[in-house]
Amino acid sequence: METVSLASAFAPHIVAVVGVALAIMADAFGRRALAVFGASAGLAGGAVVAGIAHGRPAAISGDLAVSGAGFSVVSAVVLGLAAVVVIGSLGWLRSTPSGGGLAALAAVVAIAAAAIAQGADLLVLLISLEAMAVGGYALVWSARTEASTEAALKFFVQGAVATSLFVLGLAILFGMYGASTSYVWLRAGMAGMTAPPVTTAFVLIAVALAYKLGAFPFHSWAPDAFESAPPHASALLAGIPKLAVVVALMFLFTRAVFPYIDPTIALWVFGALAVASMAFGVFGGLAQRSYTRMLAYSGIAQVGYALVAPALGAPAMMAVAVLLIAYAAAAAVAYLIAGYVRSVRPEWDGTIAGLAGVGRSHPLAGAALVVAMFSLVGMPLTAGFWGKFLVFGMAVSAGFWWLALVGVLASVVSFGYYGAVLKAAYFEGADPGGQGAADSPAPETTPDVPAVTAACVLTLVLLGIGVAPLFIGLRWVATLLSFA
Amino acid sequence: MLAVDLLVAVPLLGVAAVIALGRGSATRPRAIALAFSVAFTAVFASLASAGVLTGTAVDGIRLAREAFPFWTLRIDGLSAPLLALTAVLGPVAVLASWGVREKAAAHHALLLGLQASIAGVFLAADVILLYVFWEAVLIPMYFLIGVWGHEDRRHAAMKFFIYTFAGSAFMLVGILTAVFQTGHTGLAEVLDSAFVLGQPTLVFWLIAAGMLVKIPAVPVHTWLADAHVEAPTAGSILLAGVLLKMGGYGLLRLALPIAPEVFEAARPILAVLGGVGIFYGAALALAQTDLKRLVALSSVSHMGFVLLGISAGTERGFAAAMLVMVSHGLVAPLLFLLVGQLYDRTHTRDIERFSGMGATLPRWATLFTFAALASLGLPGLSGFPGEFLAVVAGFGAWSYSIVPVMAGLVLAAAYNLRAVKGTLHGEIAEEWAEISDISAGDLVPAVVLAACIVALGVWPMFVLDMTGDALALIAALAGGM
Amino acid sequence: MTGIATYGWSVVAVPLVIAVLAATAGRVLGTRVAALAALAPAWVFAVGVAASARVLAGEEGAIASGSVEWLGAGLTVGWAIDGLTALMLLVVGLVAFLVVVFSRGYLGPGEALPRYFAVLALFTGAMSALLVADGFLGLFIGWELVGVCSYLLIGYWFTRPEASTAAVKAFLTTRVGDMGLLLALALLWREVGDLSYTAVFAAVPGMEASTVSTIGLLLLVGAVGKSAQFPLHIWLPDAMEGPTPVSALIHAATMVAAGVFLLARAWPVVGASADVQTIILVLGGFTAIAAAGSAGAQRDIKKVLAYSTISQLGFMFAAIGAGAWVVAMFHLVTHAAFKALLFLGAGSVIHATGTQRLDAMGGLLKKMPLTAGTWFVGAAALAGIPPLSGFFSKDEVLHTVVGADLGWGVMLFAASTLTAFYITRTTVLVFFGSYRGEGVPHEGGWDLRVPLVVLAAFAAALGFAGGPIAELAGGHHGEIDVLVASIATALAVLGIAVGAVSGIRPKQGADVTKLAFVGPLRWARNGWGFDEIVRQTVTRPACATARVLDRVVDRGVVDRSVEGVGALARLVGRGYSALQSGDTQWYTTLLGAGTVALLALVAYLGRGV
Amino acid sequence: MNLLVVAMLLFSVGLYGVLTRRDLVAVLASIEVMLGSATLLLVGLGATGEMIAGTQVGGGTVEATGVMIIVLAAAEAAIGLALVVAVARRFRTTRIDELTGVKG
Repeated sequence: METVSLASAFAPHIVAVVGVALAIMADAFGRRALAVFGASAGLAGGAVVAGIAHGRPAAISGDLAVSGAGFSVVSAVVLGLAAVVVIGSLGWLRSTPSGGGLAALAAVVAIAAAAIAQGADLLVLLISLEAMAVGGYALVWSARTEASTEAALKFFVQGAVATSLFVLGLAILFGMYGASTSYVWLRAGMAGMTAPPVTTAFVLIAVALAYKLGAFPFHSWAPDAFESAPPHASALLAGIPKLAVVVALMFLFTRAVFPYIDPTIALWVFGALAVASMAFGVFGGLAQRSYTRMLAYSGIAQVGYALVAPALGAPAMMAVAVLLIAYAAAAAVAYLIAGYVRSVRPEWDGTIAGLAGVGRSHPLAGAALVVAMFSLVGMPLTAGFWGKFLVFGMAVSAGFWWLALVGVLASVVSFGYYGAVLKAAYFEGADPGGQGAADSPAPETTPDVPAVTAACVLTLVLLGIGVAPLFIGLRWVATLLSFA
Repeated sequence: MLAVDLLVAVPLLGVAAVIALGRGSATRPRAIALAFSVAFTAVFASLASAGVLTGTAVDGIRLAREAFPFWTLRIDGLSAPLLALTAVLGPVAVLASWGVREKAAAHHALLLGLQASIAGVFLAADVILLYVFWEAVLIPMYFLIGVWGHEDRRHAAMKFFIYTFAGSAFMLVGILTAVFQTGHTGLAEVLDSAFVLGQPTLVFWLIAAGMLVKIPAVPVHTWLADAHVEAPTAGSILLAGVLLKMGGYGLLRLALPIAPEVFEAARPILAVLGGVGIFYGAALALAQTDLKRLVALSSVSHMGFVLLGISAGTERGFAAAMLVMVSHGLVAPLLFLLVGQLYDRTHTRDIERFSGMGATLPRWATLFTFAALASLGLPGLSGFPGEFLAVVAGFGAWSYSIVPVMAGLVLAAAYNLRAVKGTLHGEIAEEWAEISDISAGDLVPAVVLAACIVALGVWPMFVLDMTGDALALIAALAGGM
Repeated sequence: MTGIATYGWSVVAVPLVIAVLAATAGRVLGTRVAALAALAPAWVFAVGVAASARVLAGEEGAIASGSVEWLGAGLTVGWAIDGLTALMLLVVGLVAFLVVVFSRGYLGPGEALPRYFAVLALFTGAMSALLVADGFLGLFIGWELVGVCSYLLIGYWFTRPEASTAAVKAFLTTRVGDMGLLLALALLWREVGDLSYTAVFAAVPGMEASTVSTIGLLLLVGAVGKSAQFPLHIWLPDAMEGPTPVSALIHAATMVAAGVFLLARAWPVVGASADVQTIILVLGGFTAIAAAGSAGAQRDIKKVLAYSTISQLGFMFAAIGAGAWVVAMFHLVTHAAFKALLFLGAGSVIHATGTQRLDAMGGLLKKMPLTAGTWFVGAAALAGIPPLSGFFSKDEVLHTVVGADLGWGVMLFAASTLTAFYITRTTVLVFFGSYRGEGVPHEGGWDLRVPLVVLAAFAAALGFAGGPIAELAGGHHGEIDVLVASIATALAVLGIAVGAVSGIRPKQGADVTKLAFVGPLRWARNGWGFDEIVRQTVTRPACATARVLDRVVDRGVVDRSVEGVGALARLVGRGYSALQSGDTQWYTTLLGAGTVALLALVAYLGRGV
Repeated sequence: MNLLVVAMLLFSVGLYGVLTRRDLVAVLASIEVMLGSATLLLVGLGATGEMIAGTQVGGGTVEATGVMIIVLAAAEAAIGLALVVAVARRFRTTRIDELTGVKG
């Protein structure tokens, strides 16, 4: 790998941080909308800067960060998605007391996620994870309800334990093998050893990252957090961190630090987590009545699909990036729609059944919901298909057809709950003729236009990624998301 | 030729047109949809000049392979009859839903979308594209059943989707294996290098599983009855008419050529599935009191002939399968159309409640009798050539083992005539004495289908001319003759 | 004129076109639709005449033919006219023409005439297709089509539940036989690779004996179904629910004779197996006597004729079984004439009295002399009274059967006696004594009378045409066997005498239920109870099986297990959901336990290192 | 090796505390113990030179890392306490086992 300057590697983050600073200042003057725009603009600017860097081959800067190629693309996607979600939360943030600060916080979470995706040093990774986690606790809490307070606390307690495990793993590696926490040095220090301390550290760090992903059995915080957090916050927290963490995990485990470890260990550890997460997520999702809680469970299953990739090794990195980009966008749409429905139907109890007739009364939101749900299922014509196609394709080409089969069948089961959403939105509900009229008398509510707009923008992205490859192949994916 | 691509593009343009121009109107969407579905038929007819009707393969416009690797469309003898079927059923489905006024734009947009996807399935010459269209079919069907269906439509829509999606899941893994092990996605390339497959048996059965669910073979058929019963008429028409054909088509197009030696070993299993389907489906149909369910289950029986024909492993058997598919693609839609028209007038499908409708609805009764006779395989109508050929080919392959199939044929006569007897015959029911016979508008789609049924029955070579070369190639692969 | 035989395919095409015209334009034509429909059999008859003339003029083999590939390589459909076909075309054309004429008067203007006549024309075309086919495939197509015409016409008065049931029964029963024929075709295709008669017959000598026997047996199954032979005869008595002219045409003269025609046509196959012939003889002989017995016990004029038809077809089968298919064809022709005559006569009576019940008739001799006169001709012909046609043909049948198997010959003599008995009994009940019905019966219009007269002429005279008929059929006409003829005639007279006595009704008030023969009589009337046996052993179990498959297997097991998987998934989900107790420390424990589990897994995997 | 044992013991004690102590503040303290034990291990390993491989590049890297982690732990404690305060205000309790409102 070549080297480029550290400043260049962190340029997107620096641009985004400027936006955060702007947001905090604007918030201080009570200009919430400006704060939101500032944070969003900073993120968008960071995304653009990161996007520009994608043409460069991957390069390690000062042993701390990796940038260029797919790493920069993932950063760009993380920041760009966050920009859309933040601007899509405008309606909610304007009406929330500390809205400007929350916008800044959301931006911090995104920046931390981008840093995670680009980290090449355990300490950088740890600090980014912490920053993201702290922002996450606060965002969950920001709903200011009993549930969100409770969920935030639980999130925190488990998060702290996971962090401890990470630190323990770091200590073992650093203390025993490295002269530094940077991947480059660690790998040199270990020099291909598979001694028990190495594998122990492997497991500890894997668990910490799996916790962030919400993989079974480290998932317990996720349903509580995503259900109780404001939907706009969940839109940010559900997908973007997963994308970043999985890229970090792939880089760390399959290329940078543990590439020499016995592949069967990676296969079994991640394969077991993958299958367990799929099984838990899809079946757990079936039992849910709350829409956002169902999405949280389904997220566990999605993590299961993603964890197939590290079980397969480095070649699957591109595939899993596609999978999680699609997931992050679709999950953002799904949660944003929840925010939108809450604004137009204040009486909504948050259940899936409560979505009855939404597709008819609010066609735009309905359409976004349709695309998001089909993308989450992995139906062709949406982005979700290509993610699963590539990941399971990698599994098959590595000979693990049964892993692919489990994954695909889990997708089938997942339609049980994703389809239930569509069923509620389109098949249920009062007579379609009177629905629109009966729904309108709710004068004090204003529809969350930014949320539905953002959802639609992301929907178009999902469709675009879904359809474009049919015409132009997956070549562009391969070039964009090469991590070499 | 551009026309090949237009077969997918025209209905998609129709979707856009219906949404753009038809929103908010109850009647405009159907006119637009009819125009576009007729345009589809016209495009297909224009392909006749390229020799499609005599089995010439025609490629879609060749885009730069480098830039457009998946977009490969091709008509050949195997797909041409099924596309012809789609071309006939498109306008029929639109006409059958002429009375849909509730959210008409969405309904017709979905119909056209369904048509585009189905055409795509039959046209795709790339396995990934094939799979994409294959799954895309589910989406409009899901909504058609779920939104415009009958009482239990929600459950039926979910069941339909999950069940057939589960079938496709196996198929996807099979396709993934083929793609990632051969390193190609183009159908021809994949098949050419299929010998590299490490586990051909696995690949075959994974792919075949998807097909068998779609056909559907017993015992994975139970999605069908619910979906058919609850679907709106147009949905049933396309479901029975072309969706089920995807299974038989897929077996011949993909499963067999990708692993011919596995197919050879699998033939007895396919034969048993087909034979059981023929008998079991017919027996179930005999026991139904719901007219629509009866027709739905008769599909299981008819599609059993497809499996039986394919299981023979010979060109003749494959020809039988194709003939049965095309025929069933005309007869079942006609029956569903008629049952739908009856339901529109009586709001029931219960055979026990009907009596003497032959006197009340003479025009409808004539058509229904006609359709029932076509369904039981009367010579001169489209059902006979295929079933006859299937029996001949099946006997050639399996000898006297196919005698149970004969029982299925007798049962076919029994359930069809029972349906006729139950609804049309007997003393005139006072309950329905006042209802009006079908209108001229109702007649149009029915007569179109009836004409096709007669035409195919009188001259089955219409299909065989198309399929000849393509089937000979497949049969050569299968080692038959 | 004889050139029209060159366009043999037209015997199919012309009636089909007429059928379509009648169906579509029938409403406009009114009663004139009958005239349109009459063109169909007229054309068939014309072609038959032309072809017969050419055959009788000495042309050998098929005088004209053509074929086209219809179902892929080798599976052709074609037509060919030879003497046998020409003979049958004559029969079909003539009887159908007369039936159309008769129907014009029989069915009032209020009836659904377009439907009726369209199907009649369709039947003519289908029957012709069966006859002119040059191979088994074409024959099968016509075979099925005549079956469906029969179905449609039996169920003509579909608002009557009995008619509808009878129609379905007829179709299903014959369909069972058709499956045998279909299987024969499949077997022939496998063995020969060609279904045309010439190819098949050429291949027969090279086949294994068992294969030939199998093919013959399967063909026989088809013939038994169509020609209402035991055990597939049960549909024919019920088929009398159809309009009487239809019974005359389809269920007496033509369609039911198709089985005989098939066996005659396929003689090179059937005749190549002695076993098959023996079976045919046994079936035919048994059917002949059993049905004749039943006919004697009927109370419905059409049922008498229906059982009589079954019985007479049995005679023909017996003849074929005895190896004399030419004789069978001779009897087929004469039977077509006199049985069509009897049916039309019955139709005339029914038209006049409005009933089919024999006990509501009587004394019609004076009221309907023409009908009575022609009926007597038909009845005498059936009974085998010289010099009427039935005498000659039956004599030949008896002669050949006696020659082949004396036992069955004796049985046929008995059947022949019974025949004379039941037809005399019926005649007496209908035409003699006093009128027991309602209204004032009288002769119908010209359209009812003319066919009777024409048929009576044929029924009387056809016996002397044995030579040409045999020549057309492709065989030789035998001499009268004086001994057999004498015995048969004597027995016929005996039968007539007994029948005449039995036809005289017991005095009013006599308690007939006490009589010893009432029980067996009822047994005989119900077709020896065979119908009930079939219902109990086939129909009911089949329906019950279907119900069980539907309710228990399909909904109960297959579908329930599908739905069960869904329910199970939900249950599992609920169990998982219960893991989420809300207790943070439990969550954290899970986290810790997961970590330990993974550490243990890794330690286990790394144990070898 | 003693160092490793001590660190693991401490870590286990902390984990045990997190899993069993009902009071939130005690749980927080236990978390600090876990983080502390990890830091101890890190610094200890660096200081005692129990490294198996690798070379010491410039002194103080390990210590610097240790300090970073301690700062991190402090930040962790800060937000933790803030959450505990919020919980205490809203639920009028600091018992962790009474916070089971969200589940399923």
